[in-house]
Amino acid sequence: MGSSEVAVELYVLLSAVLFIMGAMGVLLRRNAILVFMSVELMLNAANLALVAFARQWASGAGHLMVFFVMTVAAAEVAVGLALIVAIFRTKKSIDIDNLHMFKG
Amino acid sequence: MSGVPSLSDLNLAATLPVSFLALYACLLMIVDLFIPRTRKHITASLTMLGLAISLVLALLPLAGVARFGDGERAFGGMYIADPFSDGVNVIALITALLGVMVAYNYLDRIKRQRGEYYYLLLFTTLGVMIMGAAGDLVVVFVALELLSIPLYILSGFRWPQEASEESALKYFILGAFASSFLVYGIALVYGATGVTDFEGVWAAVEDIIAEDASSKYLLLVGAGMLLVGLGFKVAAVPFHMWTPDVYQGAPTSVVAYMSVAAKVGGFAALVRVLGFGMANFALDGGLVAAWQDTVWLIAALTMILGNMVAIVQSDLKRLLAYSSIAHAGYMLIGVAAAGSAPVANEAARAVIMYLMAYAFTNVGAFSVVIAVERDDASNTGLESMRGLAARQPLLAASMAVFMFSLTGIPLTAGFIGKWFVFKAAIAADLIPVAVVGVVTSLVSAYYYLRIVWYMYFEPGEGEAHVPLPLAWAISIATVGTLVLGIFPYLLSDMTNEITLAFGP
Amino acid sequence: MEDISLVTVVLMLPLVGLVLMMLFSRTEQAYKWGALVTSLVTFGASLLLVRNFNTGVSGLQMVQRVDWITADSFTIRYYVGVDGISIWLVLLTTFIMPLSILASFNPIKDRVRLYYVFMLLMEWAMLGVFVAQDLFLFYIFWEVTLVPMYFLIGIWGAEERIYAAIKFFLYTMAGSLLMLLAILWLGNEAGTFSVPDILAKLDSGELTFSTATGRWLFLAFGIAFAIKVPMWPLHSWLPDAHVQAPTAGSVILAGVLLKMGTYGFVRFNLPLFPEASETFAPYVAVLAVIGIIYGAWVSYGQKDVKKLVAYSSISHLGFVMLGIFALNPAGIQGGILQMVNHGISTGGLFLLVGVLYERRHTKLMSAFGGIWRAMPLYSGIALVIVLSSMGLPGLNGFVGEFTILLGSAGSSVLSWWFTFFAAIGIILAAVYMLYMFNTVFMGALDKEENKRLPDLNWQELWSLVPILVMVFVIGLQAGYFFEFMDGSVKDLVDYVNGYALSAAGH
Amino acid sequence: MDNFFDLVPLVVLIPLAGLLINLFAGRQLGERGVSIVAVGASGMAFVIAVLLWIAQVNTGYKAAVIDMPILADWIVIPSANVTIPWAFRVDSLSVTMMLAVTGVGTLIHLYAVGYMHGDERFPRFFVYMNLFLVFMLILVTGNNFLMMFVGWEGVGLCSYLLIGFWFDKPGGVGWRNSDAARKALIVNRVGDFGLVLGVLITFWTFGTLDYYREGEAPIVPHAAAEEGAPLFAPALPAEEEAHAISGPLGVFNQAELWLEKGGHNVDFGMVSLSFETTLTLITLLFLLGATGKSAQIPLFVWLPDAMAGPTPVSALIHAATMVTAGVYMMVRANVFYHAAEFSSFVVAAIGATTALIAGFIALGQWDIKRVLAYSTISQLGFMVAAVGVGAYAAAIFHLVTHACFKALLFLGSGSVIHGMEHGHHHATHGHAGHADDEFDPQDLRFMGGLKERMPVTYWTYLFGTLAIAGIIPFAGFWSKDEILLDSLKAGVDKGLLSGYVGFVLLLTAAAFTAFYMWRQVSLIFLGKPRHAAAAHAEESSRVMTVPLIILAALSLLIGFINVPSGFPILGWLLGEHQFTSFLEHSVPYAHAGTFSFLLATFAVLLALGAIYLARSVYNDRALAVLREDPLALNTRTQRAFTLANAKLYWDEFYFTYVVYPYRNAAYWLAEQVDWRFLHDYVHERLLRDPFNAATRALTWRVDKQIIDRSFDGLGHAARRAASRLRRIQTGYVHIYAMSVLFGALLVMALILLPLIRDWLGL
Repeated sequence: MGSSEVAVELYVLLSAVLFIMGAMGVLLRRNAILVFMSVELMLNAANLALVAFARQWASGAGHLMVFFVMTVAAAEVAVGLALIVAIFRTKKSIDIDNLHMFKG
Repeated sequence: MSGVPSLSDLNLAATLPVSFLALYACLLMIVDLFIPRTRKHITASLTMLGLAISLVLALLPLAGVARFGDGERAFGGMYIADPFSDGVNVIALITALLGVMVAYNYLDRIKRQRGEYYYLLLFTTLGVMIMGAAGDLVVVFVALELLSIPLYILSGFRWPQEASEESALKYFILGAFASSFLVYGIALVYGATGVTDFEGVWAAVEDIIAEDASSKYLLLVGAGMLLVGLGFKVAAVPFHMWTPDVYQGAPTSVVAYMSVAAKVGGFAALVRVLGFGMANFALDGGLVAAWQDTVWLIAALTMILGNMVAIVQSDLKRLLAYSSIAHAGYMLIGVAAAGSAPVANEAARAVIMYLMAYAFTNVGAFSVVIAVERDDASNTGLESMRGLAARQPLLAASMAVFMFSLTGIPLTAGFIGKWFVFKAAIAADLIPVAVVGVVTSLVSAYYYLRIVWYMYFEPGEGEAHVPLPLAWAISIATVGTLVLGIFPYLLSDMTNEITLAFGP
Repeated sequence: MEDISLVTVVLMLPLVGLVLMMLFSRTEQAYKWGALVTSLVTFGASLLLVRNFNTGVSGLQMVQRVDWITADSFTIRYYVGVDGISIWLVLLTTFIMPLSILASFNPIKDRVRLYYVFMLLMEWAMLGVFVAQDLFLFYIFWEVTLVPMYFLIGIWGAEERIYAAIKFFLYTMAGSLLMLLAILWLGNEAGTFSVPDILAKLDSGELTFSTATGRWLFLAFGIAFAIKVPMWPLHSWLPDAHVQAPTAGSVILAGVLLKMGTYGFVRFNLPLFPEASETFAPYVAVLAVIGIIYGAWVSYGQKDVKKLVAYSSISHLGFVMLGIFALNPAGIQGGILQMVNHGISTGGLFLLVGVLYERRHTKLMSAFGGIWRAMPLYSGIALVIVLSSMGLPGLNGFVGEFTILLGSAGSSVLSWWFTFFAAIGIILAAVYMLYMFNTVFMGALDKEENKRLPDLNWQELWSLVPILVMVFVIGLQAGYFFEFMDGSVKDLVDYVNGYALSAAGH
Repeated sequence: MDNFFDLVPLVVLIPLAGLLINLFAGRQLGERGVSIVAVGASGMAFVIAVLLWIAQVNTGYKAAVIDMPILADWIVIPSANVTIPWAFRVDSLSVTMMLAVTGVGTLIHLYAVGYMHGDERFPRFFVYMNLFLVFMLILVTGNNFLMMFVGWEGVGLCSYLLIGFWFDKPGGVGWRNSDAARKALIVNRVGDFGLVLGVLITFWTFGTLDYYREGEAPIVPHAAAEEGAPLFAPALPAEEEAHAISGPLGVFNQAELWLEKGGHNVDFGMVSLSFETTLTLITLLFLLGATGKSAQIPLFVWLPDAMAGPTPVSALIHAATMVTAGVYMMVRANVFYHAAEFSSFVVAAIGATTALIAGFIALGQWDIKRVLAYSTISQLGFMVAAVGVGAYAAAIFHLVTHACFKALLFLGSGSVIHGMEHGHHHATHGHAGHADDEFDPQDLRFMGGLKERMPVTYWTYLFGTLAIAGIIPFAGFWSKDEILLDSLKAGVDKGLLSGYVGFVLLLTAAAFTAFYMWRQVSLIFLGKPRHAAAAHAEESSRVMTVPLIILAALSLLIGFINVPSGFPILGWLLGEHQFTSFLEHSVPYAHAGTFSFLLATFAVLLALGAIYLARSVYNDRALAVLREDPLALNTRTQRAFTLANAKLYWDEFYFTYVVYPYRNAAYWLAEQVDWRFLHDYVHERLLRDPFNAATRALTWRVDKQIIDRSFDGLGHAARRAASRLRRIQTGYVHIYAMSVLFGALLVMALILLPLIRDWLGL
């Protein structure tokens, strides 16, 4: 058996870091595509955590979930890109800071 | 996991309304290809047909006529077909029906008469229904996305109109952001318990608390993140900010539908996940306090902010957006109450009744907005209500009914909803939040009444066009609002059946 | 399903009439007369109520009790009935409505149909408040009364109508929401919302709550009612609503709506929270007496007839509250009768003001003077009604006030100072009433526009004559009216005092 | 004969019928018809009163309680043991009052027919007059205090209506009339306040308000004592005894028994008093009522203004009948007053003082009716004082005689005014253009020498004057003499201070009376006319003079019904104190007055002296050119006269310290406290603004608009810099995402709170 067993905690820690990075990305990025990528990053952070736990519990549920997440993420990408394209057509810009038609 | 489960083990029959509608939606998607642009009313009516059939299927068990399949579990416990899910189904389907009705002419007016609209709407509805029947966190996630993604598209359905696109993109980005919280929450819960199905979670939580394992931190943080993800869907403060913008930008027919549908789904899941997946924190006073307090504090915040901010709104759609935020607060009271084991079922019923009432009333209110809105999406200001009573007495009357219902004046559904929710809160000994509830509904009276007074007490040019389907939708909503208000037992007798398949 | 009780019939008649009207006609005339006939029929039915009333029975009569909402943790019923406490208030309602409808024939010119729809809704809701025996049902009617009145004030009111309508709605609702919580709490504890059942459970000790809780609940109910009454200092909505409302609106407000508050105290606060009632009686009485004197004093300072009358209500209802919280039979019965009297007299006064307003479109007293010479018939009637509201012996007002004072003087919870100061109210009543009568009706007829004022037309006359009759009937034969209340009130008082004794025992 | 008693309701119902007829058919009937109905009603009432009197005599002065037909009991509250019936009481006292009221009433009705001739509201006038009779008769015939109160307030109302009868007289007179009317009613209300409280206490003391129950005779302790008969006193345990007493008996006999028993405590509500204290309280409160109705200090101020009403009204209501209600009430309650020493003292003091002060003020009045008004107050003072010293019979006796001669005087003055107006009319039209505005037909200064013009009026007026002055053998002499004597006796025998004081004050008052009455006579009738009007005045019509003559005769003769015992000849001729013994059957403490030759002569001489003095002051020379009153011209009497003329500034006092403060306070309360503060300030500042503030606070957000606006001002470079700053985060999406993140953190914090707490070991 592999000699070097990396403790689950580390994977979880990593995933947390990734998740937070993703969140920061969403907060700081202006380009819709990049913001969107950051969201994907967050999802994958979750995936990492899931896989890690699945490993820990030695149960399939985690993996199952991961597959679903990936699929859904794909779907989201499709829709998301479509929207971005559409908005680029009209506004000639995908800077989300320009989404400000509405005044509180 | 002994061998591959046979088809019969899946107990498909129990999922009849959902599985039927799913199938129907897919078929419709194909059929629609062969329906010419000019005849989309066929698609619309087919959609309504499907919804109607599925509604009947959903009603049969609830009315105690027939319960399909054996037992309440399907797909090995992933899907739970208990009266609660039946209730959710009914609400979701009725909302969808109304949604289609209000949409048809509106799409013509905005030159966007497309078949996609209808089957996307069907898919969303499916998402809602499945969310109410979820027996596993995985299903919750999938259903949530099934509910959300079509809504993203529908919000942008009015492209290339900028407002619509903006709202779509906003909704999409933030939605995705929020759901990633949900996923991460699921991951953590899974990490803590090693399972994703509620029953398992419930059992595991017991042990965790029993031996006070350190994994309870994971569990709690996970629960919190679930709350974030779902709270976003139902527009609870502080996850509500997207609501007014999206509601204002999206096509009104979409808003009319999603303002209800999203909430139905969100609350169904909340009740399932928090009310039951987590309610057994009751085993430990400190912990149950922890999350129940969190929920009712959020509820209080939501009610206060939603109502107070609604007062200063000058645009009907924004005003209704904030009002819908406020109502999310009232329903959260029910969710919080569901956390106290003894009143769990009562609270669940309360939430269902509130959702039912809210469905009729809110769709109705938005339909009136559709009626006064001009084709260029203008004239949705409060001003558009001035003198409406003189020109459109019936329309004004039903708007008045909706407003009183949202205020919670007796003889309307809104009052019944509030009554049951507050009752549950008091039964669960959550008196402070009940107090906040009544006080804020007094506040809400102010801006709802203002609409009434614009319509009735002031002269004005309020004009509106009410095509037949819309008229039908409005009258159904009105009648529903009043009937639920005057004969609440029609609903309460059904909801009395509602007990969750498992729970504390 | 048992057979329909007469109470239900009376309660539902306005709705039936309303539906028939809406089904079979669109013309304004039809709505006018339809509303009038409906209200008259309702009045007739309520007379049957009196005929079938068994004065020997102290409990509820002609009860109808149907389960309405049954949850596993509680039951809500359609539960109606009358007893000595409510019967006359039901009669008052059915009596006032035809008059105010008749009085609206001329003044209401626009959106006529809507107007009469709301009038009938109003009647229905008010009747409901007086007959409902289930807290849920009561609350429904209680809140629903707001809606038609909101429209009546808002649509057909005077200049400040919108402000007044909103203020009326919000202030009253503010009170009733607290009551809602209290109701829910009670119902949650008792598992039922039907008052008689709750009382039974309290009696049998099946349901108990601490003294403190009792007091909190008393306050929650009490504030709702006190705002409605309105008790000083919660009255600031009243002048707006009364003055801005159309004539019929003011008549209904003063005539019936305010009584809902005082009735609530008798029906709910006293029996449900006897301990709290006894504890709070002196404090309530203080406010009541302040109200009596303050109301009288302030009305004397008014320049607007309608406002003067409005403030006089505060004074009169102060008497009612004093009587109720004397917590003895004389006081409470006097209080109930005084509710009716005030409904009749002040209702009449508002009708009178309406007559003037119709003719001159001003309510300023300075605009009139010497009217008696121009409109002798009108002024003659006005004189009688003013006197009855002043409490002239032999007219209705006196009997109520005297009985109330009798009660408060003999009360075992109120010091005799209350009686003393309340009696001062009798002097002050004369002061402001005569001030009004002298400035408007007496003096020289020196204003040109007043010289040719037409006297009463038939609608006005016939909306006033019944009031006149009742003024004398009650004034001369109060015994007949007390006879109906006696049993129920006696039980109530025995119950409250009995509780106090047992409390003292513990 | 008993069944005559059943007629008593008619005494009320007939005038009622009369007024209803005139109310609904007055216009059609015309003056003639109206007068026939009204006078007829009053006359028939009188006839019935006579029948009742006969019945009294023939049944041995048996009292009877007759229930009102048609109506059931008035106020009945079984659970509170309240029963207040509509029941009449026929006994010597009520019959006396009925006779006085209806008798004088009828005459005045008759007179009014002539006096009101041609008034546009002729019918209404008689409606009011009959209405007054109705209430007055209810007042005197009712068998319980509350019924008396009905009449009490009712007559007040009638007086209000009749004072304000000419409410629309042009030139602001109308205003004055209606204000006088209002003043009368409100001042009376102050008295009623006392009366009501008194009635309340009475009820809680005795459990009933009936004077006596059916078939119950007044218990007369001293009489019983004389006969040595044991007083009805059931020897039972306190509980049952109380029941035995309060059960069947009316208030007065209960009072007797409780007093006899002694040591009885009255406790109702939260108070517990000794029975005696309670009686004192009740009687004092009743006194307050009496001071209102019977125009005593401190509430007499309304009566002079009440003269604004037509003269017959002044005669009937404000002289003969209504104002005596207070006296009647106190005599009715003689059992109470007899027991309540202190109250009696207060009563006597108030009565005597009023008599004196009013008499003094009358000295300085110019208005013929005002003089009479103050004289009325003064005479009422005599009666009240009589009650105070326990001379109840004398009080009623004086009430009756006063009714006659004061009615006579008022009607006489009315006839004078009529004559003056007629004369003024004649004069102004005689020589055109000669119309002086300051002419006032009621002002003594414009009169003089009417003796020749109006002989009948003169002679009858003279009779009235002599009667009120107390010159033997006129009616006034007998009654006034009895009062004086009784008060003196009260002083001597019982050693009551009130007796002496009362005696002195009353004697002075008597002297004043004689003086101002003769002053009036001189100013009106003697000397030469001082004004064209007086010169052209004419005697009034028959319908007015006939009542004058009848009343004159009465004022001469009525006194003989009660000749004091021990009066030479007459006593033997007419029987001694007939009236008193008649009254005694219903007024236990009415005791006969004996006769003191010394006092009588002294009193008469005093009166004659006063008249002589008056005559010498207002001699022909003075009368010939009268611009100012001789007393005013004389330095020694000047100040006194001005005081009297200014009515001792009594009204001014009330206005400064009661009326204006109350009114201003009302405006202040209405505008400042109620509207500015409760209505506006509380609503807007305390409720609305904080709410709006909260709303604004919540709706605050990092608003792009704000940022943009802040940039618009800046230069290009600054703009770029700012946009770099903006990159950090602005724009909705960022903020929204931010809020989601913060929300998440918040949730975490909340949900972990307890754990953190445990962890920190808190």
